[in-house]
Formats: sequence, C-alpha cells, structure tokens
Amino acid sequence: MLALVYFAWVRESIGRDEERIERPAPGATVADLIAELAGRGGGYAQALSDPTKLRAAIDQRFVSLDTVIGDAREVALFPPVTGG
Amino acid sequence: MLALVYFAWVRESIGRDEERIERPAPGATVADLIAELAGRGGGYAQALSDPTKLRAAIDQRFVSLDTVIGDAREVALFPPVTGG
Amino acid sequence: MKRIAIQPQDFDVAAELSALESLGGGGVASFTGVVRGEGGLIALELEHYPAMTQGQVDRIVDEAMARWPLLGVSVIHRFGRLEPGARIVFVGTASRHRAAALESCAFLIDWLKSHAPFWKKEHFEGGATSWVAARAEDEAKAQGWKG
Amino acid sequence: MKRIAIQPQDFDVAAELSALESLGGGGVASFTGVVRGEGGLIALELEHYPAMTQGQVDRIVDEAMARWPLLGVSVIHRFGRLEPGARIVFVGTASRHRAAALESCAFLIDWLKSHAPFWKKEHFEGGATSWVAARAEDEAKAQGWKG
Repeated sequence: MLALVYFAWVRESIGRDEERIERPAPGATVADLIAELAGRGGGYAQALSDPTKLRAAIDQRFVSLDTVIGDAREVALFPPVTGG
Repeated sequence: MLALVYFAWVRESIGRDEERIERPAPGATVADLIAELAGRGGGYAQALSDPTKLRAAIDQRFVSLDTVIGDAREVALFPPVTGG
Repeated sequence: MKRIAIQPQDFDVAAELSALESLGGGGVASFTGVVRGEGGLIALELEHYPAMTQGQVDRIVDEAMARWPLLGVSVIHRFGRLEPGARIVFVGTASRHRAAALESCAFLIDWLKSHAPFWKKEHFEGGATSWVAARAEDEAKAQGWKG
Repeated sequence: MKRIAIQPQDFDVAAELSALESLGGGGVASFTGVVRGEGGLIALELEHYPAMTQGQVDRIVDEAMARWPLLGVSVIHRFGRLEPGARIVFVGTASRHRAAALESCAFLIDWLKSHAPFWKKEHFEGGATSWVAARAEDEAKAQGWKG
C-alpha cells in the first residue's frame, strides 16, 4: 500500500487529507499517479487535472512530478507552498 | 572667532575638547587650518601632523579637507568615525 | 545554537533575540512577518505538512549555517488561524559579521517563502475564502541565492 | 514612523519591534549590535559629537525612507561606557516588502558604521586602551550603496 496525503485546495477538492491505495506499477512517476487519480473524476479531477498547478513530495522530500515513486511510503500532493 | 572641537585621539593628544581661535584668512581651507594648528607643536603636532588620518566637519556637516572654511562657526577635527 | 519551532502559539521575540545576543557574536539580525489586515481580511489560516516541516526547515537552516559564519539561528513559524497583526514567522541570526547576519536572515526568509511546506488561506468579512497563490517572484528570490 | 534616539542607557528591543510591527506593513527587519568581549576587553567607551549626531542620523534615515517603501524606521545608538554583552546600536525597519525591510536595515547599519560621528575606545584588562581604527571595508560597504 502507498499512503497519499493532500494539502490546501487539493485536500479541499478531494475532500480528504489522506488515503491509502494499491501500489502503482513499477516505474510509475508522480505524474502517472496524478493522472490516474484525476481519472476518478469529481473532486479528484477538479484538483488534479492540471498538473502544472501541483507540487509533490515523496517521503517528505520535494520532488519533481517526473520522479519515479519506487518504494516510497508516502506521496504528498499540494499546490506551490506559501510559507513565511 | 572660530570654534574648534576635537574628538577621540585628536582630543586626547591636544588635551582639550574645544577652543576658540581668531578667524583664519579668507580662502583658508580646513587643511590650511590643520597645518597652522600642527605648527603649534606638542600635542597639536602629534594629533595633526598627518592629515590623511583626519576627517572634518564644518558646522556639523562632514567636509573634505580642501573645503574653504568661509563664514563657518564651528570646525570639528577627528579620526575616521567608528559608529554602529 | 540552532532553534527551530513550528507551533500554533505566539512567541517572545525579545527572548529569541536575547538568546542570539548572548552568543557573543556582536551582530544579530531578525525578520518578523506579521499578518496584514487588508481588503477585509479577518484571518489567515496556515496549514502545514507536519511530518515534513521540521525536517525541511532544519535542512534550510543547516544550509545557511554552512554558507555563512553564524553562531546561532532561530526560526519560528506558526500555523493555525492568525488574525491581522499576529506574528506569523520569525527568523533571527547571530554572527560576528553584520553582513553575514543580515544576508543569512534574508536567505532564510526567502527560502521559507518558497520551500517550507505551508499554505495560507485567507478568510474575509462576509465569509469568502481564498488560498494565497505562490508568487513567481518568491520562487525567483529563492533561486537567486543559488550558485 | 521615524524614531531616532542617541542615548547612554539601554533600550527595550521588544518595544521597538512591537511599534514597527503595529504599523501594518507585514514585515519588520532589525539589526542589533552588541559589545564583543574578546582579547581581554573589559569595556568599550563610545564618544560622539552631540551637536551633529542626531542631525546626521536623521539625514541617513530620510535617505533610507526615500529609497525604500518603508512604513517605519527606528534607530537607537548608545554612547558612554559599555561592557561586553551590552547592546550598542539597534536599527529596525518596517515595510510591506520583506526585501525593502532587510535591505534598508543593512543600508542603515552600513551608513552608521561609516557616517555617524561616533568613536570607540577599547579598555582592556590591565589598563591598556586603544581607539578602534575605521575599517576600509566599512567605508567600501557604505559607498557600495551609492549609485
């Protein structure tokens, strides 16, 4: 299983802040995961249909969307950060 | 009369923090004044014989040593400042 | 000295500065961010990624300490609901060199803006809300420190 | 807000920062200089040119406020005998823009170093004293802000 966590308007659109899914195929990237989740329609499609608005972290490290998920335990999807 | 004020090691060498002197000749610069004072010898010579180590203000404004004293009321002589 | 706190509650700026002053460096710089109450804003809600935030800020602070000769760094970032006038973030740095203290302080706040996993939601009078969009300018500033 | 104080006594950094935070700008930067107690230093004696100091600092602050969009500036410079650990100088700036707050703070402390009429005399254990020499580096930094 792979843990997914969502933040900010990604979380609000999807309507949950975390979930667990079956591990994606070996070689799958974060972008592949996003496309698959967007295919669920509804809030997922609303939140995830435009990957240029999204950023991601794998196991609490920022990664680009073309990063292979590999044996990660947690993938986070969120908008660009606005700290400080 | 012209008021002179001294600070830091200039003041210490001269042994006083202020004095009043006859107005220098028209057209005299701060450098001319420094040379004249250094000519007094003793602490004056010690403090003022190397003008490259000195800075000046006329009526509470920094000036270069080639500035004409003109109708100034107060000339200050001191080392480069070390504030902050 | 390295102090990092990610917390909902306010903090004592004087105590943070005092700790940095006591390190003997001679120069302490700080930046404090405060909620602006403009355009009918009644509150800013800060969400963060708890499992990631501390580690990410820790790495940024380590990078600053490797890059400048710093004796101490203190970073505090609040989360939760903050009203206009409330402090959001504090960065304090201590060094023997005033330029190092000031530059590292600027570096840290720029990197927090674009690399700390926080998101801000604005709450306005009348109930409207809006997620603050990241500014390209902030990312450019953080990138400007590279190289 | 413009506040300038040239005084022998210590000051309340928290109160200064609080006043700047309350201006609504969102960003407050500060620099505090502290006496370092190195090489057997037991005290720093700061002499200044009272008739000139306030006016000179006032002009430097006006220049900063003309150059950056600042909502407030606070400059405090002490004189007299200060022991290691004592605060010497404080510069605080408030702006809507964090870069403006931080840059103007750096500008002000650089200019105070090379353009405020203060002189520092070091007192060491055993009675030796020494006037601090101006550093060419400080003058270069202040000149670097020109243009």
